[in-house]
Amino acid sequence: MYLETKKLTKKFGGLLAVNEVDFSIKKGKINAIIGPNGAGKSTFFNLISGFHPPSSGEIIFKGTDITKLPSNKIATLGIARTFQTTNLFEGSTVFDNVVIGHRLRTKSNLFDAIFKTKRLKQEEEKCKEKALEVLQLVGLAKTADSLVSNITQEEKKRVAFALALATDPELVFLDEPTAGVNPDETEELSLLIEKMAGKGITICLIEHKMKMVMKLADNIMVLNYGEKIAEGLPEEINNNEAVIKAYLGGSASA
Amino acid sequence: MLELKNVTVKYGKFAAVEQLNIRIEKGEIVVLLGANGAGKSTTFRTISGLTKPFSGEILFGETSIGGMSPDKIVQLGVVQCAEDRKLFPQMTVYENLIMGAYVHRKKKNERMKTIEEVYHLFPILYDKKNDMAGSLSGGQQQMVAIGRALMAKPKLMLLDEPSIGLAPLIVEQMFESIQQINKEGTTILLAEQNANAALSIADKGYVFENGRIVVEGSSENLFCNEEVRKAYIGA
Amino acid sequence: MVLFVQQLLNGLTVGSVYSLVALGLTLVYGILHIPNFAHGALYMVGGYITLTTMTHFGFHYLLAIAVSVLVVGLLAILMERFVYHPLRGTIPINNMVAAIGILLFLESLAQLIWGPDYHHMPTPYSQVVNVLGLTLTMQRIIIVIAAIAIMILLNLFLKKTFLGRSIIAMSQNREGAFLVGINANKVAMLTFFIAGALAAIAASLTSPLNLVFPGMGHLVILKAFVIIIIGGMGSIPGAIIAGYILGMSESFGATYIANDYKDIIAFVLLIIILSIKPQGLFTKGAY
Amino acid sequence: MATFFNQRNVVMGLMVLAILFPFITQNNYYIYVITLAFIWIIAVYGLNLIAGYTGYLSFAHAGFFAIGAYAMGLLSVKAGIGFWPAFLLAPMITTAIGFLLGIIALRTKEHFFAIYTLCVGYIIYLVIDKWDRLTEGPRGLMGIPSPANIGPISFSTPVSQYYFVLFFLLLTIFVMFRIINSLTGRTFLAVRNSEILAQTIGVSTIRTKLVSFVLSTFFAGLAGALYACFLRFLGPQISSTAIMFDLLAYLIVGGIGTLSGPIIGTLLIVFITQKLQFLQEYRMLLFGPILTLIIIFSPRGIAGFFGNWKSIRKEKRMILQKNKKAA
Amino acid sequence: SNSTGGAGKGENIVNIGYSGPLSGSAANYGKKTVNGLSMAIEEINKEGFKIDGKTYKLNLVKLDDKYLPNETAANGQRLVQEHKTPIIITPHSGGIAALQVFNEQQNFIIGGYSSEPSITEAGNSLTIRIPPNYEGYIDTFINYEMKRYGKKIALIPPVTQYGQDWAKAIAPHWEAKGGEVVHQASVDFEKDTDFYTILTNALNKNPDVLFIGGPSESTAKLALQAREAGFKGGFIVMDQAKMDEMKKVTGSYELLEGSIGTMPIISANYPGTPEFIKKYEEKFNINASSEAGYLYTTVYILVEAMKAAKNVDDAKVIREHIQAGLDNLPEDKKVYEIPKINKDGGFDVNVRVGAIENGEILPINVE
Ligand SMILES: Nc1ncnc2c1ncn2[C@@H]1O[C@H](COP(=O)(O)OP(=O)(O)OP(=O)(O)O)[C@@H](O)[C@H]1O
Ligand SMILES: Nc1ncnc2c1ncn2[C@@H]1O[C@H](COP(=O)(O)OP(=O)(O)OP(=O)(O)O)[C@@H](O)[C@H]1O
Ligand SMILES: [Mg+2]
Ligand SMILES: [Mg+2]
Repeated sequence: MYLETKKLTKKFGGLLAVNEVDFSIKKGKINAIIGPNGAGKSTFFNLISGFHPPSSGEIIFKGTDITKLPSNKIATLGIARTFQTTNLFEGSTVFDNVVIGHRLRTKSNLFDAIFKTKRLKQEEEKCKEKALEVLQLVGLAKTADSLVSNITQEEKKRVAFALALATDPELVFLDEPTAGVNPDETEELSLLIEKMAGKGITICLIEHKMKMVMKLADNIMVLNYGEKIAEGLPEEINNNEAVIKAYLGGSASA
Repeated sequence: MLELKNVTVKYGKFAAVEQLNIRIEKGEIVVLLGANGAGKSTTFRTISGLTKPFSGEILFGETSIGGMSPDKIVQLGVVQCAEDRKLFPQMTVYENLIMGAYVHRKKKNERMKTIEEVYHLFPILYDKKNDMAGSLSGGQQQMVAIGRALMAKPKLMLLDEPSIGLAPLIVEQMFESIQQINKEGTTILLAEQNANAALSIADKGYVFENGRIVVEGSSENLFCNEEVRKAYIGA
Repeated sequence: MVLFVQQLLNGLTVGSVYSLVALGLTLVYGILHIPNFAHGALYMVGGYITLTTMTHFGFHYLLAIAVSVLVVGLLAILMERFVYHPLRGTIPINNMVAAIGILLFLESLAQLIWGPDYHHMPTPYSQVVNVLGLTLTMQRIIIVIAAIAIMILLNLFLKKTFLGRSIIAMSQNREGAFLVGINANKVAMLTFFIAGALAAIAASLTSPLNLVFPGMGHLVILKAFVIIIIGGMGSIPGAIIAGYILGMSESFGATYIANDYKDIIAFVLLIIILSIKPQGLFTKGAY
Repeated sequence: MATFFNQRNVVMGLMVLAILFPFITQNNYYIYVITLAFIWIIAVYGLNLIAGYTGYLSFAHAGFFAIGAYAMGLLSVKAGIGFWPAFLLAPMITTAIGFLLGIIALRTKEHFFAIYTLCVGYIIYLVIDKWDRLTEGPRGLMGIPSPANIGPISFSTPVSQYYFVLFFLLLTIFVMFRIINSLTGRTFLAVRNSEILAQTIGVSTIRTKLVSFVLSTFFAGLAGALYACFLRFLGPQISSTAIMFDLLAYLIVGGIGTLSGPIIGTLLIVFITQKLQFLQEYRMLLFGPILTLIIIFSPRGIAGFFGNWKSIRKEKRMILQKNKKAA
Repeated sequence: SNSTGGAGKGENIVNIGYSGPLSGSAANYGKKTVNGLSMAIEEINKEGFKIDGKTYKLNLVKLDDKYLPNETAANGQRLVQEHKTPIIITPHSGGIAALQVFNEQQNFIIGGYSSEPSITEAGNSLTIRIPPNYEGYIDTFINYEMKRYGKKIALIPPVTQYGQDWAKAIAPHWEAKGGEVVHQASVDFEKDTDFYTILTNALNKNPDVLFIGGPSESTAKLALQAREAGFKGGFIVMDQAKMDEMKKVTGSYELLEGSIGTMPIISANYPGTPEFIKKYEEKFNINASSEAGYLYTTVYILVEAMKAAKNVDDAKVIREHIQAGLDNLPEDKKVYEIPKINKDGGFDVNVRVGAIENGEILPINVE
């Protein structure tokens, strides 16, 4: 098992936002989570990435229990994420945003900083290279010097991808990566996601755009009122009565 | 009802929108299409008075509202449901909705009726009415934003990408509701990425590119336009 | 026992004073997030206006307070217009330093107008009430009642009226407030007016216990800031309760631990509260 | 023009000026005031690190300044330790206290942190004021030695003390420069910009904040120790909120989160307040509004104001590009 | 532009330096000290004074230090460097200490207005301490109150160093005379909003006498609230507070019945006092205070010392002639009687004491 949740549960007051969910993420594949608004998808991400402590249940990553780890430790293990509402360092340039993404793979400390050690120089170089590399990958090499507050929604989504990739992750969680992005560009972002998967990165994403999910995903889980109501291949999900009733409705066209 | 004449909007020196001409008749649903960063939200912000136009004129009925303060514009009946929702995160859902009726604050009964309608439209909001808006899921927040705009009983409602983050089922319902709201007499200006659904309920549309309108016409025409199909509807 | 009850009453009085000052500050700091260090200066001006109106123009105490409320309220509006309004959208620390500028200015101005010396403010409610070995004055009773009454009124105003809610709405999302038709300028001015008015009331009620002098704002302002934070920013019952915690810890600390260390005791207590509840006592909602 | 006024050149220019200063003026008064200003600048750099670069506004820094000063004073006057060991220990002690405090205080955020540290600063003041058996309380601590000779170099004249302090100022600037332009500095900035995001990309925010806080108290403590041996008298006033407000004003006026801000702000305000002495009791009547106006018209501080040139130029270039794209 | 006293061009000017709290919370105190200085200087400058046939006039250069020692030191440097002042007057012990670091090197006298004995005990050869030491009052105060009210005293000094030292000095004397100190706690007039807490604890011990002090108005507030709380005994009023100023807050001397303290300057009757008070109140429109009185006298003493020394700029020489200055002081300038300067540099003052009996202030013989 790669990453696995066991009876994962989160309560907010009386509300069961995530309710005893067992889910395993398939290594090297594109996994998707869908479900109605408020089903608990984002909360599920927040639990795995150490953002909220679970009320009960376990999260196992490559055999180790990461249930209680803080989010920075989880990131160090190779799990990265993006947020539903794009969350970036607003005042800085795209490049500065992404450079810091590789910090967790570096070791230099205050001492290195003050004495400008060889290690620091090497690591700074490494961070810059990494930043350029991921910006290239997401197609933003030209935008590197713009301030984040001045770029478009879609570009911000790409920066968020780049930032996640800069941490050298093996597993990436994407929360609605294409919300508010037009069909044309949605298409391009899908390609990007596939490209990431092609590099061996395992993907887990939340989306409401069914066409895209159906095309991309290898494995889909459906949440409703915090509970898992279905899991399977896209075709299976598409034809699942419960899913259609709770989520897809008549035409899964959007 | 609303007319933009040669409107240009600048952020610093950069013109986000240039020489814009838009005309909306009473009772219509008009849709703005365009890629990300094309200038749709900027147009909305300008109509609502959140951003001041650099040049040009905006007429609402007979009144020139270009550069007017946002609260006056709302009082005139032009209400926006903004792209990033702009909710009051630490107020409850109920309080958020009630604030939507700020311009009608003297009319309690009417307010209570409208809020029932909103609850009817989005039943989940009724269940969540005592929760902080900030604790809601993304899609639920979007519903609060739309509901709050409805509370003002606008004459002209500006909806900036209302379907962002909504589940397909809800998107469907929402477009139906927009039609419903429109039938009850509210004129609607809609910005959407979901061109397919938007054009199917709209009377006419404008297509933006880099801050300018490149195509305009009735929704049927736009629907058949090859380029529009390719870019905004997906093959 | 008598000692205990008397100290309870003393703590209640001082706590009420703290709360009264904190209430005005809650609006601008707790809700609008403007750390108005000049609030202490408004308090001071409030004291002087009441005093001058009484001694110079012969107004009745209560009437003088009304005048003071108006004057200081207007002064607060001017402050909003000329300082905080232009500063909107910059980093919050700027507000703080600007406030320090205003504070220095107003204190200096008061020194110019009224001189640097201490003044005594008479009150028609100086009657001493002795019951069961306890000593109270009417003025103290009025302070306690006023603090509680103002808290209730302010809470009702903010929670139950559109105008009050619009203040809160503005603080949470400015553009959101515009989009429901709230006039930002009016609301900001109103907020500052109320804050100024509360400062004037607090000073007018408290001054008869102490004195009126240019630095009188320092007496309470630091504590008021702490109270708001301990109470959980923006919470009005929180501010009142934290005010009483501080008042009581001072009076009981002075009695049962050591008088000379009462401030340390009180502040250490506050530190402990914040260490245990980093968000203050009355924070609501997860956001 | 804009490139000429970049931060590095400004700092370099000021440095050269600083080294030559005693040759330009023979007036002890100027030297005295500038030496004192240099000491403030070091403290302001400390504050800048935590407040400007890491986003946590600490109101306890006047307190830490005082701890450094009193540590220096008490070690040399009461414990009878030699000058240099005392001078070395004083910032260390400050740092140790800063560390213990940081662990608890940094659990709070934003306004809560600001007020938490305000309380801490006030408690430090109260302790110094009340614990008179140790600190001499409000009477103050007298007889602190001035810097001991290093071989043939003595520090008894104002000019030599000026260079003594200048040395530490330059060292501070150098260390700051290195930190700000390193990965560590970028990490501070990331925490300032969004703590949540920093944490998700694997930054240990707790550690980062603690490092920044402790380092900032070190500089406050160093400045305090310098103050003690320069003034040779200490009173509890140095830990008061008034001093804290001064430090804050220096930082904000100069430009928070910039390398040249602390220097510019401190020198400017010290200059203004000295110039306004002719108004005597009414100087605050003018100083208050001047301070407020500077903030209103240069909300990013003087350094930020010049820094703007650069970014405006950059922005212009980008706009040109954008417009080209649009055409 | 820093000058008051109106010295014109072409004259011989002697600058007198001052650094004190002119703004901020201690401004009130600073103002009183400056008033005394400027009034004396103005008077002297009408004629000027002659040394070796040359006529000299004085010029007061006053700078604000907000009560902060580092600012006092900076001001001190400025006064010496730019105005060549042979003397700098400063009214707080922190400032005095900060100036003592370099005053001998740079050769200027510190005119310290502070009763704090340590400032002269440090052995600085160019420091003079102007106001009287509190030791002179203690026995008289204690004997009077003990005889009139009883043996139990509660001490409520202000938190200032001066207040603390006073309290520390009075306690052993009180006990030596068979009395009992039943309670001691300090009051902080800059921070305490209300004094009931402290009074409740003090009165809980049933004292016969309260020791209080601080700024007059605040001290009066404390006395007033003590009476509200039912205290019927007497007050020992620390010399910083003046009973006439206290009366303005309490409304009458009745409430202060049984108080003993330094004789208010208005009732003091030294040779120069009535004249001083009259002129002072005309000029400043406020009541005369002892700070102003002492500093007024000090300026005249200085002028006499300069005359005796035949020198206006060498601080050492002037300092050596201060005793001569005291001896030559004209009778009508004796707002206080200061017969001698002691070996540490402190003025030994003939203090006067008053007590309130039946609503009136009466002189009490100093023992
Ligand atoms: N911090 C919180 N406090 C209280 N309730 C919360 C909190 N976060 C989420 N919730 C609630 O938990 C439920 C699940 O929310 P979540 O954000 O996980 O939904 P989602 O599946 O991501 O929905 P969407 O598709 O709309 O983004 C919702 O009902 C929401 O109101
Ligand atoms: N505050 C701002 N400052 C500077 N430029 C801005 C600002 N807001 C928007 N822009 C720029 O203006 C252009 C138009 O943006 P706008 O938000 O109006 O586009 P949009 O059509 O709504 O796009 P989206 O589909 O992403 O919402 C973009 O290039 C954007 O980068
Ligand atoms: Mg979600
Ligand atoms: Mg938009």
